[in-house]
This record gives sequence, structure tokens and C-alpha cells, in this order.
Amino acid sequence: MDLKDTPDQAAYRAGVRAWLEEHRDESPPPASGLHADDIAPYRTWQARLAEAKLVGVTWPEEYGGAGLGPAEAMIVNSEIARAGCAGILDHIAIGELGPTIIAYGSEEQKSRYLAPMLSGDEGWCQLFSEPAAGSDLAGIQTRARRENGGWRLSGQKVWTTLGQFADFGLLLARTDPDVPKHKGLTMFVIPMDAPGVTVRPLRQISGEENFNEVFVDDVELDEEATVGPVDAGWAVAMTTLMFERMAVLSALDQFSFEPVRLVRPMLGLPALEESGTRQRLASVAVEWIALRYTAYRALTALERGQIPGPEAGLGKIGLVQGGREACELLADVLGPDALEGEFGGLASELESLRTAGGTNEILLNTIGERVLGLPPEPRFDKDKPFSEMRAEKAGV
Amino acid sequence: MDLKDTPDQAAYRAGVRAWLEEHRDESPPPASGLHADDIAPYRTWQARLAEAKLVGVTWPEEYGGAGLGPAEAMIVNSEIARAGCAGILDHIAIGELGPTIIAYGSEEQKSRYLAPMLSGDEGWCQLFSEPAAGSDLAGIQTRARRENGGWRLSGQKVWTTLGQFADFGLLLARTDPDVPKHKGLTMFVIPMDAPGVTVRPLRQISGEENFNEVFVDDVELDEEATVGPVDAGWAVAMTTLMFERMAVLSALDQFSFEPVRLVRPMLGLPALEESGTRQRLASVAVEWIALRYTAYRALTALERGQIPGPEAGLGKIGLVQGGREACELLADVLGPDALEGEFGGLASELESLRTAGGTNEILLNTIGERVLGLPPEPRFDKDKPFSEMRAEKAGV
Amino acid sequence: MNFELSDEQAMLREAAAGALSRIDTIAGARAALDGGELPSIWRTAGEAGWTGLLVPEEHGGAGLTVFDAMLVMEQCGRRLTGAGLLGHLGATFVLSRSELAGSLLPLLADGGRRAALVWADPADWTVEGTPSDERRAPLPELSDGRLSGSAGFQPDLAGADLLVVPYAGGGAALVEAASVSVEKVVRSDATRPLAHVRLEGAEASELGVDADVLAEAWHSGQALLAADALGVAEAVQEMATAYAKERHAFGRAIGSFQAVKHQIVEIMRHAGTARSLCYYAGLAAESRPDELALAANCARVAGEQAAAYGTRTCLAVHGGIGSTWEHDAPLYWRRAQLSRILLGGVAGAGEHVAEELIKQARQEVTTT
Amino acid sequence: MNFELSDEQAMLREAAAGALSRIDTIAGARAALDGGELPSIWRTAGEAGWTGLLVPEEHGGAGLTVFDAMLVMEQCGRRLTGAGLLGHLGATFVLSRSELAGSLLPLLADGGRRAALVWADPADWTVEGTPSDERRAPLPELSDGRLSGSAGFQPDLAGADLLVVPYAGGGAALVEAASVSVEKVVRSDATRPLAHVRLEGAEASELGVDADVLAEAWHSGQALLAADALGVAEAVQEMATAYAKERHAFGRAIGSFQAVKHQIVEIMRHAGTARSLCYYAGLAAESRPDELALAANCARVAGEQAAAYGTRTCLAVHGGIGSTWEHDAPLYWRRAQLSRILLGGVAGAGEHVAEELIKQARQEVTTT
Repeated sequence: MDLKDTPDQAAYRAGVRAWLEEHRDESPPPASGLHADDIAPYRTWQARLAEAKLVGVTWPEEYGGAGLGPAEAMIVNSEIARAGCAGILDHIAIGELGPTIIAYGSEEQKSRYLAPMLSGDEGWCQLFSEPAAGSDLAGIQTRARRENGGWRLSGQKVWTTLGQFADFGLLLARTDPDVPKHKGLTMFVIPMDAPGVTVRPLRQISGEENFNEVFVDDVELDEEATVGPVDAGWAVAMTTLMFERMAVLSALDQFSFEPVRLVRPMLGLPALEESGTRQRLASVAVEWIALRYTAYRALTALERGQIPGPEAGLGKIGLVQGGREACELLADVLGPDALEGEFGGLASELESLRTAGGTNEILLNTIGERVLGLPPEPRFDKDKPFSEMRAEKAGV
Repeated sequence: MDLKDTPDQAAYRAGVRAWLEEHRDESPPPASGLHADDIAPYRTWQARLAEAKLVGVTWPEEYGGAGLGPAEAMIVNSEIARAGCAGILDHIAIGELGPTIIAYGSEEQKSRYLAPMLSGDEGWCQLFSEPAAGSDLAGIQTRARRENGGWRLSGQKVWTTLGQFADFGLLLARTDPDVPKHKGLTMFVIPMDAPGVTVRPLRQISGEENFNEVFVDDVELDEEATVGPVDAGWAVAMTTLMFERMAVLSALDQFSFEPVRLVRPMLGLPALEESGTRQRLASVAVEWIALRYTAYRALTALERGQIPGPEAGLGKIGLVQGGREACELLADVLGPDALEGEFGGLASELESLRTAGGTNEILLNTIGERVLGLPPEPRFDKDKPFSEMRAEKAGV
Repeated sequence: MNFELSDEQAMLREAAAGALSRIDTIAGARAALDGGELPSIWRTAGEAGWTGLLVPEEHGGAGLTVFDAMLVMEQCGRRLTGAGLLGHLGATFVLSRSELAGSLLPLLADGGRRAALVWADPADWTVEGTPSDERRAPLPELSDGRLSGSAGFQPDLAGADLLVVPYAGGGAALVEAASVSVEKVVRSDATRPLAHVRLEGAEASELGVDADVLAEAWHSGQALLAADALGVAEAVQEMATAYAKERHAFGRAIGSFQAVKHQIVEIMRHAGTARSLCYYAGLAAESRPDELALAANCARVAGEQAAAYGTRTCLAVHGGIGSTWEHDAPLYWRRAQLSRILLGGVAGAGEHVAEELIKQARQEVTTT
Repeated sequence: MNFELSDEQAMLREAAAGALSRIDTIAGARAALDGGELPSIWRTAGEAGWTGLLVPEEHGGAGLTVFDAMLVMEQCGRRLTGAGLLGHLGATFVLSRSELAGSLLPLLADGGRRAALVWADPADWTVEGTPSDERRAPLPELSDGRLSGSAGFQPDLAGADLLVVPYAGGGAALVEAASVSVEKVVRSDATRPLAHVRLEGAEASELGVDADVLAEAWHSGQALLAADALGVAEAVQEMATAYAKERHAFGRAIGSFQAVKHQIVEIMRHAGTARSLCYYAGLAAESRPDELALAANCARVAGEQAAAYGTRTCLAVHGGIGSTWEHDAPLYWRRAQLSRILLGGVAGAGEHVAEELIKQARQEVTTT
């Protein structure tokens, strides 16, 4: 059991560290680009990182990546964090969308899209979720119809990260409503400046606007806009989500919650001597520290060539639960001031996180069925043509 | 808002108290008859109470009851507890089975069974649950077939309280397997000394034997043994369970958990000064105290003529949760000794209680659907003839 | 036994619901987060007689009990409103038992003037501190008819005309709000404005009330907040139930899935616990003063638990849409987040519950 | 990075599982509740080398780490067995660092003699009290080579030949079990016999170990119990999963209902948390001594939580049948109930976790 780098990894890390040491002054402040009014410096910085092969570390070399493994991706992420630099702006593109295009895209798509994606010259967004299809992704209603040798798309997408800055989107649409719902879907690349595409920011609980709604009204696309076979979009989307899980794991050092963060604001207060406070602190710490070591276990499996299963998602439940306990503890100890600032923001983010990327409930179903082999619930929607599912369409 | 007796109730209470004052020496120790090796004194005591019209308080006078309401039933229960006397031995018969016979039985059944039931001369038990049909009561497999103008029954029942002392059982059996499962059931009275009936005690977690298994092998019954119409047993059983809820409410004073019970063994210990202990104590107290006032609300509704709905069962969840927290707190504060004795016994009883009389999960479904009007789960078993449900029969 | 609202109480509750439904308090709550003015209910409160609920009839009030006031607070919680009422009810509770009752209460009963109480916890006779204090601050000192001291995060001080201020040594005095510094602060929930108050030798009138009255006021405040939280919990239970019937996924209404259904029933269970204990607190306020501390603090714990669980579950049931700015669910969530730490918070209430039980157990020992 | 068992460790674990599967420990656990003899695994432990796991190779042991011992403990938890092992591992841990290592360890490594440690909590250097003490008792006193004092509810003392006893002032000494009073007690879980020990001037040999060694032993004990609890949790997860696939209600396997499915996945989540933290404790035991206290106590908290949640959920999934004497589920439940309060219990472990984090935060302040 060893968390140390292998000699090769140590050498790689040294190289990354040296490069960052030299170039750190070029980095904008490490606040997420999501919150920036001006993302230009973050694009420029991504381009610099890309030149140094620090973007797309796990992408094959032929597509501009470094051709390395998840351990090296994690090394890059943690060295960037250590150097106090900003991370990759377009992390969804690099972590999920690019790998999906590499897996399913045509040669033309690969040569057209991948290089500017790596450099950040062109931004990307994921256009999967819809207002009536969140947990039940296969229930999307955005329609793509064949027309004049191309496609015409109409529908609405939501929860689109970075949509306001994106040049292209990877969009899941229904191409055949007369087959069961998982079967008639196709993946498309859509230019965000195409006539008919409208991006509107979505304001969250906290007042921040990290997501968008995207309206697609009679947008015309070429025949070549499809990614992967027509009507095989469900498999493409599942691949994207699998890459998402891998990317989250490698970015562990940026996401992790350090329990000591929670102690700092309470240092010196009498409450910190009370058994009640200390037990609550321990309870949070156990959840948060476990996240890190669970991720090391998953990364080890990844290094050994295993594909991360849905159980990786269980970490989110511990994160949210620990975080909620943490916020309540701080509010109890520090009073109303703790409802704003760092931990106030965390509290509302956590409640959003609970449903983001699949609700807890869907996650628990999936794990129960795929990992433990528990029988699925009876389903009415799986084999029925989508067009016959009136109830679902009525969903708001 | 007033918990006081009305003048009539106060007069009734005074009469009950005076009678108990005079006769308390005739009562055996108030330990539940369930645990007694010799139940004879409890039978005798029930007969004395019955003579004084303190058994079957809510039964109509024509059937030997006092013809009074739930408030008076509660007065009797609380005065018996206050006097330090034993309660009714055959509380299931008096609370549930007798009222069911009053509601559905023939005149012959009423005149044959009710009087010796009240006096305790004849004991009764409820024979509903089966090894493969607990939560899903309508899935019972005990078969009753018409034969020679009567019935022949075979099957197995379980979780039978007082089965070892009972003279008769109220038994739910399947009379028609070729209709959906709720429709082919019939209720019977079965003499426990009939050839083919075997009662075997069932040992629980705690080591105690409060329940029995009852085997029914080719037992012959008269045509007149049915209670209510043939194939209408489901409605009869639901009536029994409704009476059970009412009886539990009126017996509140015997069941209630006083949080001060939890403080007593910790008095004087330093742990009782710690914030952690005190918050945990408060958390238990809130659950337990609420039970009492929720019951008062339900009793008020009952007094006003409303039928208690399934939400009364929610109290059980609070009871179990509060009790579990209580046992853990005492174990933490007092050490391993707290795992035995009063609270040790409580801990294992609570875990059994969680599934007794319908699991929490079934309860939550029922309340969600009947009280909140949430849509039911899709059911495959409701309209299908029972004989076609192979999977269910395979259930162990 | 009759453990339900009287007909008059049921009417009071209905009337409160009706009156509040005519003000768009919920849109107002959202706008206030962006700096808009909070819709005032003060005029309604005066007209409906809520401002005089706890004022004896001989002084122009309704002469009702804390339980009646709880019924109004429940409706305020349900509608995310009520600014001014908690403080005013607390102040009139104390003033009704003071030597100055006759001269002051008539002005307050009809809402023409607003009073507010600085809440002092009888567990240790401290007040919530301002951010420059540690969490708890000592009671202000009264000397030569002048009050000096401070208190932080007090609801309803901002906008009040008169402040009732407990002081060290076991009494309370009245000061004109104009004579002290009141700094309004809003934290997370704009529906409940708070304030820090600083008294620097403010001229004060002694009220002639003792510590018992102030303790009773504190516990009554717990009961009022409990009712408010109950209103929040029941509102989000209904919101979540309605959405779960309407929203479909996987070809079914999401409320048909056990995971969703059971969570909503769990809100109902928590709210039921809170309602029963609110009734118990009401019973104690009406006729069992010895049990008020236990009952009111139990109700507070249960109410805040119901509101906290209910609001976050309501967010979750709504999925993504529930965490958008335009949705009502987050407004309820904000209210519950702040509410659970006001007036000693749910932890302070738990302390009182434990203390009362330990007292009971000790009494048993000495009497046997 | 390689955060998994080494091949040797995987083999050790497999071998332990195999060896224990040949003893009917579970039927034995039930019979012991009725007064039957608990099946002994001591012979197996000696043959498999578990008794010498923590004994250095030069003294006849395997010279392995606490992590390796955890792998054996996990299998013991899974199979409701292990009596003698925890105490022996703790004692050999201390003895290996003592002046008497050379003379004593060869006798203990092969299991020919059994040792046990009296566990002292470094938080305040107390031991668990006997029922005549309050909960905690002071460490025994050493004077003129003789030990006096007592300790209660210690696992594995009964049946041991040699006792390692920490004494006040920061050391430990060895006594022959025959020279002291050891009273065996069983509470709820017959698979883990406890004992009260009274030392009345017992002849003792000073071991020459300091407080740091004893603190490390305590934290290692936490890690060993954590692994045991993990074994319990994973065993009941499997038991509940199997039953939920097989038992039908309402025409479906009960595991297809979300309420049942989600509860079983929640056992899995708890067990996963415990496993990750057990690995962290193992990493700390192998190579990060400064993190041992944090890691081992985190693992203990998570392990006991997983075992407590898992065992009661397993009972519930089984419905009525799960609460009968003949079923295995209650035996696991009993083990978890007792386990969570041994060696300072889950609350004591939580205290250590908090203390370590507060220490970290203080160090940040002083170093910046």
C-alpha cells in the first residue's frame, strides 16, 4: 500500500512542477472561470497549459494528448492546485466531450474539433438534460428530423455549464420517437452560434449563475453533425458519463474537503471544548477523509485498467451529508454570520449537488442493480415506443 | 384545549378507581401475562374485571360490553396502570377479535364466543401472518377447501401472540385461488384443540418466547366456522387491523415511554453535564413526548367519531427511532451493563417492533397513498389470479 | 378530553390564513433578497388584532394566550412573512406583566406603535452577542435609570419604536428605540431582518418584572418560533406532494417511487411531531405553567427539525428546478436555515429540554 | 500509487477466510448464548501464525504490521469469532517494543502462551472501570515491583496467561494472570467475552516502554476493532442482499423495492467508507506514524457506524424471521451492539479524531 509516485511518475511530476514554477505568473487567479466576467485570461492560460501537454493528459498522442494514464492526470491536477494556478477552463470538454469524440467521432470531426478544444480556442458544452428529462435522461424530447439531406432540431436543454461561452455543444436528441425511448436517440455536434440557438443564464439558490438554459428552435445541421451512429446516441451518452466519472476522480485534489477547514473558524471558541461539538466535527471528518481514500482506491483500480463503476457516485452522498452537517455545526457555533460567506455558499451548493449529475435516488437504484445484483423495478417505459408515452410527456 | 375529564368522565373515573381500590389485592403482579409460566391468575383477574364491566368498555351492552367510548376505555386502562394492577390478559381478543366478531359474526357466533372471551374463560389468538406473507398479507397460502358440507384447512401461521394459551383462533385462509389475491380470502374461527392444529413457540432475539408458529394440517371445520361472507375475508381482516389501531391508542398510558426513565440511571454521572449527552437526551425526549400528544390528538378525533387512519402508525417510527437513540446513549454512558436489563431488552424489542404489525416501509407506502394521495406503485399482483403468481409462492 | 383547537382558535387560524393570502408575501420574499422592500404585514396585523393578541382586554387587547399567537405565527411561517410580530408579541407579553402596562399597552395593542423584546436566555442569562463579542454577551447593565450594553442578531428590533430590554440582576426596562443604535442586518433569509443594538447610557424606564416573567417570555418565544417552523414544514410538505404527483419520470409520476414517497411521508411525520408538541406547548401556555419550559422547547426542537428536513427534502424532490432562484422552495429553505439558530437555536432549546428532564429526575429522587 | 492490498496481504486474507470457514463459529456463537462453550480458534490462530503476526521475525514471529493483523480481524468479524486475538495482538505490540521482548515473545509467537493487554486511553490515561467504579478508572499504580488497581470490561483477559498492564506515570508492566483476580463477564454478545481484573499488589515486571508506545497500541486497537466491524458490516450486507433477491412480496423480489434496495446500498456505502478508512489506517500503520491516531480513530468511527447500521438494517430486511433466535442476523447485531462501546467506544474514537484535527489547525496557526 503506497501512495507514492513510481520513479517515472516522480520524474513526470518534477517536470510538471518545474514548468509550473516557471509559468505560474501567467496564470489568472485560481477562482473557477465559471464565476469570471471575463474568461479570456482563462482561455489564454489553458492554451499555455496545452502547449506544455498539460491538457488532455490521458488523450492519445495522435489527437494532441499526452497519452498518459489517470495517475499522471491526477499529478497534473494536483500540481496545478499546489502551484496556486487556475485549472483548465473547459474541463468538461477535456474530461468528457473530447474523449467522447475520440471514441465515437468521425475522422473529420476529430481533426476539426479536438485541437481548438485542447487549446481552449473553442469552448464546448454538454447538452443532455432537459426540463422534463433529468433523472430520466432517456426521456428527452428534443427532436431531430431529417430534412433536405441534413437535420432540423427543436427542443430545450437545461443545466448547461459554460453554455454562455461555448462555441459548440454535444447535444442528445430524439431521432426516432416510434421505438422504445433508449433506442431512438442520436448525438450531435451543434454550433452555438447557429441560427435558432438561444442561451439564457439560470439563476440558482445562491444567486449565482453557473448554468444556462439553451433553446434550440428549428436549428439546421448538416448530415455530418451526428456523433456515432444514428439512433445509437444512448450508448454515446453513457460513454460521456463514464468519462465524467473518471475526470472527477483525477481532479480529486481540487474538490476535496479538508476537515481542518471546518476547525479553523472555531479555534479558540469555548464550543470547541464541548463533547457535542467534537463528536459532530468527527462525524464530518470521517465522511470527508473517507472521500479521499475511496478515491485512491478507485484510482488504483483505474490504473489497473478497470472502468469506474457507478459506486464511485456514492462519494457524493457522503460529501453532501458531511457538508450539511458541517454547515449546521458552524451555524450553531458561529451564529448567523456562518450562513453567508464560504460555508453559506457551500450549504446551498450542497443541496444543488444532491440532484446534480443524477439524483441520489437514481444512483442508489443503479448501484443496487448493477453492483449488488438486486432485481430492477418493473419498468413500463423501456419497451414502449416513446411516442406512446403520454404521461411522461406531460411531465413538467 | 383540555385534557381533563368531562364531569361524566370524571364520575366514571371515580367509580373505576374506587372499584380498583377495593379489589387491587386480587390482581396478580402487573407483569404482562405473556411472560408468565402460569397464566391462571391473569385469567381469574380478567374475569373479575369483566364482572365489573371493565373489560370490553367500548363493546355494545348487548354483547356484554359497557357501551362506552374510547375516552372511557382509556380511563380504565390508565386507572388500572395507576392502581398497579395487571391489565387484561387477552387484550388482542378484547381489542380486535371480539369487535370483529361483533361486526361480522353470525348471531350464533356472538352468543357462543363473546361472553367467555370477555371473562377470559376462553383465550383467543389472531392467525393472519404466514412465513411467506407478512408485509403482503393478502399473499397468504393457507388453503381452505369445501369438503362434505364443511371445510378442510391446511397451512402455516406465524407470529401468533398467546397462541399457546388460546382456545380459539381467528384465521384468514384462501378459499379461491383462481381470483386475484385480495378476493379469494375467507375468515374462520378455528378451535385450537382441533385435530391437526399444532402450536410451537418461537424464540426471539432476546431469548424470550412471546410468539408461536401454528401449523394447520388437514383441519376440518363446520360450514358455520366462517366469519363474514365467504371470499370477503380481506375486508374482515382490515376491520380487525383498524380495531387494533384503536385499541393501541386507548392503551397509551400502558405503552408510553417516559423520558425521565432514561435520565434516572445517568443521574450524578459527569456525562450528564456534557452538551453531547444533553442534546441526545433532548432528541429522544422530543420523540417520546410527542407520541403522547399525538395520541391525544388521535383520541380526540376518535371521540369525535372519526376512524383512525394509517397515519397513527407513524408513532411507531418515532418510538423505534427514539428508543434506539436512547439505548445507544445509555450504552455509551453506562457501558456494557446497559446492554442487558431494562434497556438491553428494549433495544432488541425495538428492532423487532420495526417489522411487527407491518414494516415501516409498508406503512410509509400506505400513508403516502391514502393520506397524501401520492400515486401507488404499479402493481402486478392485484388483478392476477393468485394461482398464477409463481414467483410469490416461491418466496421463502 | 379535547386536544384540538377550539372553534374560536380555528377561526383565528383561518382568518390569519385569509388575511395573509391577500399579500404577495412570497414574491416579496424573493424580491427582498435582491434588495427590494419586504412587504409589510403590519397594517394587516393591526387590523386583525394580532398586535394586541397578548394584551389584556382592559388595555385594549384581545387578552388571548401564547397558543393563540402561535396559530398566527404558523400562518406567517407558511407564507414566509411576519416581520415585526415575534418581537412585538414578546414585548407585549412582558409589558402585560409590568407596572407600566396601563400606560403603554393601549398604544401597542392596535399596532399604532411597535415594540420589540431583546431575548435573554434564562439558562445563563445572556443574550446573543454582536459579531464583535463572542457568541454570547452579558445582559445590559442598568445604572441610575440608564442602560448600557449590547445584543446581536435580534429579530424585529429594526423598525420598532420601543424596546424591552432585560438587564443584569433580574429585571427589564423600556427604552425608546430612537435613543439607541440599532443596526439592521440580514443573513441569508431576507424575510427575517435582524439587528444589533448598542445601548450607551440610554434612558430607561424600569418595568418591575422579575426573572420568572422573562424566563416565561423566552420559553414563549420558543413556542412562537416552533409554530412558525411548523408552518414552513407543512407548506413544503404540500409543495413537494403536489410536485410529486405532477412530475413524471420513467413513465410514472415521481411520487409513485418509494424513495420519493417515503421522504415526503417523513416530512409529514416530522411535521406531525411538531404539531403535537406545539399543541402541548399551547396546553402548557393555557393551563400548565410548570410544563411550559419543557413543552415549548420540545416544540421548538421538533419544529426546527421538521422545517430543516422538510425544506431540504422539498428542494431534492424538485430536482434541478428546485434549486433555481425563481422557485419558491429555496425561499423556504433559507427561512429554515436562519430560523434554526435564532433565540438560542435548536441546540439551546435542546439544553432546556434536558435540564427540565434532569430536574424531574432529581425531584423524584428527593421526594422518594 | 497503489492503494490496495499487496499480493501477500490478499493471500493472508484469503487464508484467514479459509481457515475460519472450517470452524462452525456462527452456530457456536448462538450456542454460547445458551451457555455453550465458544468454539476456540486459538489452535488455528497459532498454526496460521496470527498469534505471531506482530512479533518481530527475530523473536519467532512474522514481523508484519497492524494492517496485516487488521486483515485477519476483518475475517474474524465476518465469522463472529476471534476471542483472544485482539488482546494478544495488543500485548505483543507492546512487548515487541519492550526490554523483555527477547525473553517473552518466542513463547507467545506460536500461541503456546496467550497474552492480553489492558487497554488505557491516552486521551486521559484512564481505563474502563469495573461496575463498582464510575465509568473510567485511574491506571493501576506500580510500587516496589507490585501492581495495584483494577480495570473493567476488558476483552480477552479471561484465559490469557500473561497480562500487559499500563500503570500510572507512563509505563507498562507484565503480570502472570494467575497472580491476579480475573472475573469473566459476558454482556449481550457471547462471542466477545470480557473480564474485570483486580490487581492487589501483584508481582510485576517492568517492560521499559513509554507512553508513546502505549498510545500507539491504543490507536492500533482502534484500527483492529475497525477492521472487525468492517467484517461484520460486509457480512450482513451480503446476507441482506441474498435475502432481498430471494424473498418475494407483492409479486416481486423485495430487493426490487426502492425502500429495501436503497437501505442495502446504504449499508454498502457505510462499509465502503469504513474500508477506505481502514486502508488509510493501514497506510498510517505501515508508513505514516504521525497520522495513525487520526486514521485509526476515523476508521473505528466508520467501522462501528457501518456495523451498527448494517446489522439493524439486515434485521429489518429479513422482517419477522430476522428477529428469531435461530437466525444469524441477531448474532451479528449483538456483536455490533457490544463492539461499538468497547475500548472507549465510538464516542472515544470521535474525541481522538476531533483532537487530532484541532491539533492540526493549531499547528497551522503557529506555523503561519
